[in-house]
Amino acid sequence: MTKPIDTSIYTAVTDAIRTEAQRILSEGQVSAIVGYAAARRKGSAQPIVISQPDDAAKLIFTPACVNNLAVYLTKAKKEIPKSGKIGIVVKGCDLKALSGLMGESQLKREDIYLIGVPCAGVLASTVQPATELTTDSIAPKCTECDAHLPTGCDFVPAQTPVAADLEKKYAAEITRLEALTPAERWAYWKEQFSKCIKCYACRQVCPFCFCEQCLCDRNKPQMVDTTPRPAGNTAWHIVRAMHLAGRCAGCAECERVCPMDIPLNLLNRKMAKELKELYDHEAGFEVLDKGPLNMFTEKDDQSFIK
Amino acid sequence: MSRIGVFICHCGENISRTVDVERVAQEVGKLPGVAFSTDYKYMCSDPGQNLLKKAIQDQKLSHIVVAACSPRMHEKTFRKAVEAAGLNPFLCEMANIREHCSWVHENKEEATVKAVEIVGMMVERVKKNRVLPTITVPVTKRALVIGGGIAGIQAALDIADCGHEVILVEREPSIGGHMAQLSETFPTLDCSQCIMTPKMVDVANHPRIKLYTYSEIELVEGYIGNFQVTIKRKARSVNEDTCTGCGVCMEKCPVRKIPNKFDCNLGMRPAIYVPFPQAVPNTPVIDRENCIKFKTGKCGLCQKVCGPGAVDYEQEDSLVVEAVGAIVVATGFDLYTIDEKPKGSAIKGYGEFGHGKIPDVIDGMTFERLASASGPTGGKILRPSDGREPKQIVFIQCIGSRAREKGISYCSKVCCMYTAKHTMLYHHKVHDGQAYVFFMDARTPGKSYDEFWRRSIEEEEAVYIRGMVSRLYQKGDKIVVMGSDIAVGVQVEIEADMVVLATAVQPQKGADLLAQKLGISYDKYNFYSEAHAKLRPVECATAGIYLAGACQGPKDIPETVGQASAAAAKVMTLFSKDKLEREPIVARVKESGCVGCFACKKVCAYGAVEEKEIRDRQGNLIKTVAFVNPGVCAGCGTCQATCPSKCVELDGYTDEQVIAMIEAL
Amino acid sequence: MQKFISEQNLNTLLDTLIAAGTRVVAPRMNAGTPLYEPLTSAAEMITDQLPRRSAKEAFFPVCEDIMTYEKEGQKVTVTDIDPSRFPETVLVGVRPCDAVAIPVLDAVFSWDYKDEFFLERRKKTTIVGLACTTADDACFCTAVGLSPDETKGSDLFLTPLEDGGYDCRTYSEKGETLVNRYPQLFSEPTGSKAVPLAEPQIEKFDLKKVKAWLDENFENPDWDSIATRCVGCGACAFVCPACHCFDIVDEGTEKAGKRRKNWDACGFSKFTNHASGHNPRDQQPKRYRNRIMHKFKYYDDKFGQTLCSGCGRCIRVCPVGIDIAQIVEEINKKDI
Amino acid sequence: MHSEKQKHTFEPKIIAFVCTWCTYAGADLAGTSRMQYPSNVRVLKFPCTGRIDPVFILKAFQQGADGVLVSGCHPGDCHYIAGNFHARRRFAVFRKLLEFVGVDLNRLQFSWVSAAEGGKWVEVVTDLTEKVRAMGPMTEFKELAMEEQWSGAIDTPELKEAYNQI
Repeated sequence: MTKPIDTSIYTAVTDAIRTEAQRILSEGQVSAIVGYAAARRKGSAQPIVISQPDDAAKLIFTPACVNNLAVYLTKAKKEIPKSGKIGIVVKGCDLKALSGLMGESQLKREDIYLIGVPCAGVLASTVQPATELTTDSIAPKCTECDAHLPTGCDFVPAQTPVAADLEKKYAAEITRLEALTPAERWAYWKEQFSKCIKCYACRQVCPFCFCEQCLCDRNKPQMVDTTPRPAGNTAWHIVRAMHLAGRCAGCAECERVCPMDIPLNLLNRKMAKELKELYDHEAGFEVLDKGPLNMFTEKDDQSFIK
Repeated sequence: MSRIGVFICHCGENISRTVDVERVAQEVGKLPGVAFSTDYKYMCSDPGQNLLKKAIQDQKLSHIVVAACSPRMHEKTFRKAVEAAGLNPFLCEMANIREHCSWVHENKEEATVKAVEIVGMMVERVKKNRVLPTITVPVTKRALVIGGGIAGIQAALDIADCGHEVILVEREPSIGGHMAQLSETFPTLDCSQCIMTPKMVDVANHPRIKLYTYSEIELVEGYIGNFQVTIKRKARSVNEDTCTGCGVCMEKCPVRKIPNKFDCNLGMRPAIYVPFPQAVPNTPVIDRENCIKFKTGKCGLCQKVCGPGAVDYEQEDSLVVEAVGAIVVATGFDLYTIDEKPKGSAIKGYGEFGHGKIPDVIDGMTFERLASASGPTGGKILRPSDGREPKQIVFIQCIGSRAREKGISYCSKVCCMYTAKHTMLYHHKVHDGQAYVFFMDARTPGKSYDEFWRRSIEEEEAVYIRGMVSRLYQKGDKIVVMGSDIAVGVQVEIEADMVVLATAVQPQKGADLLAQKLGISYDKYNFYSEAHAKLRPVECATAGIYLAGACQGPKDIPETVGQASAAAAKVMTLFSKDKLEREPIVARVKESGCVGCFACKKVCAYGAVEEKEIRDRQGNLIKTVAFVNPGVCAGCGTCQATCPSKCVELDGYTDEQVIAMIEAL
Repeated sequence: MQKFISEQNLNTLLDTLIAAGTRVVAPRMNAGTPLYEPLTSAAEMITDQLPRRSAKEAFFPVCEDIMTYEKEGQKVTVTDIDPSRFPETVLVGVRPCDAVAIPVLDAVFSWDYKDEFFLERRKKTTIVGLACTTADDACFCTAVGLSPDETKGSDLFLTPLEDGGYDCRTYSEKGETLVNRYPQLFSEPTGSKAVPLAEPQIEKFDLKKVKAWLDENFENPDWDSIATRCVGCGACAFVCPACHCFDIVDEGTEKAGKRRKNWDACGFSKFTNHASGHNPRDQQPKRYRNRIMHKFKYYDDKFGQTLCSGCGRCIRVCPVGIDIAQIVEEINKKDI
Repeated sequence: MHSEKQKHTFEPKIIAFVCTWCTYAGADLAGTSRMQYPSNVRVLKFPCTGRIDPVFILKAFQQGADGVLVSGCHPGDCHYIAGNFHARRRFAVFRKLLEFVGVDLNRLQFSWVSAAEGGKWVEVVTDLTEKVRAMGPMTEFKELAMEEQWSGAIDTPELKEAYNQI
């Protein structure tokens, strides 16, 4: 049964973000802030970079603030001014990505000013931006969220989000797929991957796809076919999932932005599940020296090795 | 366009019996890029190699594939031949059609088809091979030896005698180590100090040995041939250059009752002291914890009496940096302290044996000091509690060693022999005394060792009881030892005057921390790991670092000396050339694409990956990228498989080569 | 020619065509996503959703082979793909915003070089347009001077009627041929009222004025504020009915392979990356500027047409909410 | 061992990625010991299993492998200290990914074969070959390789026929 999700704190959160942004910009603590602003379409939001204290009033937080802004602080986005400290508005899921980026030497904590957002959830990509946030319209990732309230930030508004207890959509879908035969799973993914047109939106929004030279763009050697045909598409998505294994922080941006509705985050969640089971690894707010696939223990599982 | 030459070897009949070599040569000749293909009876023979060289010149070949035996067998042979013909040796690959084909298949058709595919795969691979220049690394011909026991001393003397400078670093105020503490040595019973002290003096007098005692390793940077080592010289409070070693300071020091660690705390020393009279250097050190001057600011007697004015209360710890090309680690061992559970260790203590509680329960090293002519009792065996001569003495072997339930499963190797020696020394000094030994097995492999052990029973009247002791307790001035004799199957109870425990040999405390500074690996007991248990027993997996003595595992003196000389020989081999040549199979970073995530650095077991800053002409930092030090890289390629953007490539095993091989199939 | 066709007869028409071996391409659901794809049965066709990708791929595929090669010994054999083997196709249920872009593409594919792959498909395809009755706030066909019942580009155009069925008008010989091939399925117009057309919200742009501004403002700080947030994916270009950039790649092994023509997008950082490593469009705002310039200036300069039909797809798929309608609207409001 | 050769209708293609120090040497030992095993395996030598990129496995399947073997030194025996430990984690995760997209893991074998285990090499290769032979050809990736986007396909029946000939 569809139930509304309480987003009443978002107005107060928006006010708090504006006040803080105004303060740190005018005090010169940061040179710019990456946040969300309202866009033309009804109820919609878009990323914005502001550098003037007056522009702080443009910042908002609503259920349409789906983007993981961490991507703007990676090397893939050289255009964002890097002269000085940057403020960034982060949800819990986005903060995990920032922590991962710090662990991978892409960011330094002292170079960023974290404005954490208490978040009860954001909208799914399948609904119009003006939709009310409900148990149906909520983004699937939010059903599995354990990070409604970011910690370790420089500023977090005082509001406490009301976290609804929701059916875990990915876990359920993974369980469903795992119960299928390999041939059935192959058929499922084949259908999904065949839609892919290699627009690389999944790669471009991913905070962890910060490589200057993507392996899949290389042709000497051609590790992965670049053409958007079923073979190359399948290879691309397998390689993408593997490269994110142990790094993905679960923001689900890849899946949200896919114009062909490919459930990409399922692959990432499956990898996360395996890493949890195998090595007790979970993406969190903590900055790790080494990711789970950059380390080992002598006692690691090898039941699959003859 | 590449002009590839393919040479198919018959290997007598070893290959040609199951593989149709002519057909392989013919089929392979059709592959794109192949300019010449032929077969020959014995490619590795002189005529075979000449055929190869001649074809390279006549046919102007650019790449070579020799299809023959395993590359593990003849890759070097053919690469040399190719080099002699003027091609870079790394433009030659071998296709293994013997071990992996003709010898393991019977069906000629199948084997021939497989051979064609194996060769085809190598043809595609060799096409992508690049000219690889041999890597040379300069060698600093100075060695660092860490630890001034017999192992370190021997290694230092050998290297120095060979003409190279040696830096010898010792943590204690004097070199000598455990061997200097021993009374006599098995199996010859010669006096340990008599054979040890001349070597110590040799070290002190050697023009090419720079000795840093009372010093520790702070930081190790660099790689084989080019290490920079920072050494911390702890403040001695006595100037080594001006001190004459007259000893007046020690005589005048008002603090006299400090237990001397060298004598296992049985003897006493002043606050300004040398650990033992034959110490090298013979320069005292002030024990600042016990010195009145340091505690209260008063006294200063030693400074007043010092003629040359060597006493310096203001001295501070100092750091020196030494450049060396090789490091010998000889940090030795320590004895298992049974009444303590080492912090954070899985190893359990032996509380039930009363060590540390019952004064006359002592360990083997304490017994050595009692038996030593220069020891606290002048060589008399006397009980620490009341100074009486023990008439019944019990030795218990395997305390800690071979005790899986206590967390140590290895054999300490020297205890059987030194316990036998102890019974003899005891018998020589206490003629009316009786020695008992509880033992599990007697392990006496070694020249004259078993004879020595038998002598202790047959001539020196030691009673050996096979079995373990279950409990010890003080009863009056006796120590009741309860155990079992499993050979006879009875319970044994002995009222002893003294009990000596043969405690396990363990690595020095902090061995793991030193290993982390050096970047060498160690086992779960903190013993250092050799590169190969059989074939590279004195080398560490980290190039340029060698092991000597008990830091690698329990050893007796002859074995330690032998390994120390072996380590020295390895160092001298390294120093025999001005530049170090190595196979150019190393990883290289493509800096333009590197994003500096340092996943490569995280997985490199050799610490070969460094961080390198890239700056523009104005000196502004553009980015920080990974840099693989070719001197340190061992060429495993784990970094490349880990790099998300494949911006680090292992020469000789590039993605291009691998993909070409897969695509050839 | 003006006719009436009932929904049932339309289905019969399509099923008959399919049975006759004609490829019928229409909007259908593929794994939950509406796409223009070949139908196996008319029942698969959907008319209530705008396909996620445009109809351009019927002429300009996502990926197509243009040549194959084989190597043996020192010999290389090259075989060209023969476009005459392309199948006869009827493209049905095409939205006006998609159909209108097809003749726009004719200009570029038959300019100095005649792209036989595009033109052959064009020749063999009959386009059946469908008037639009719903619009969301991303739709802006009216703003670029088109309308939900724009017939340009369609050979045959269907307008849904309130009493069911479609008003059906032909606009080319191909359209007439199709009607004449199955006359029994069509009847005379009923005079029934058409379902009210969709009403996009954005006011009409003065495209001349927009172009005039673009002519003068290649360098303008506004580009940074417009596109700093662009993440450089190709989603907008790939769903666009008018974007037509492609890349030629060779894929294969040492022994055999194919030369392929794939969609490309000016948003990609590699798009203008030179072999030397130099990239004239080295920042994302410069790449996004090219997208706007190409649509509203360069194409106009060369072919006198605008390269945007207001379908709104790029607005809907943009990961970071870049809104081309809003951007052009703002340019339109500027004082020149 | 296989003194009587059976005729099989399907000969699977097996690609083995092995490290040079242990498994390659183990396979050499099988040769010097004149052990016999099916001729279906093609060996690619690497310095260490740590060098083996999951993409190679994917590529092997794409290039028509019916089975893939990855083999290296036993834990603790790695010539490069820890390469095999890193590989173990990498492949533990990668195989789960392949399984999730629908690859039957019976086609992907991992093993530790030391330089002394010629017999184990023979056993591993024989078992995998026979297992894959019983499963039949790996059609998934081959089918994909033949598939085109509908708009780019030229002649579907011809492509189908070409595929059937594989």
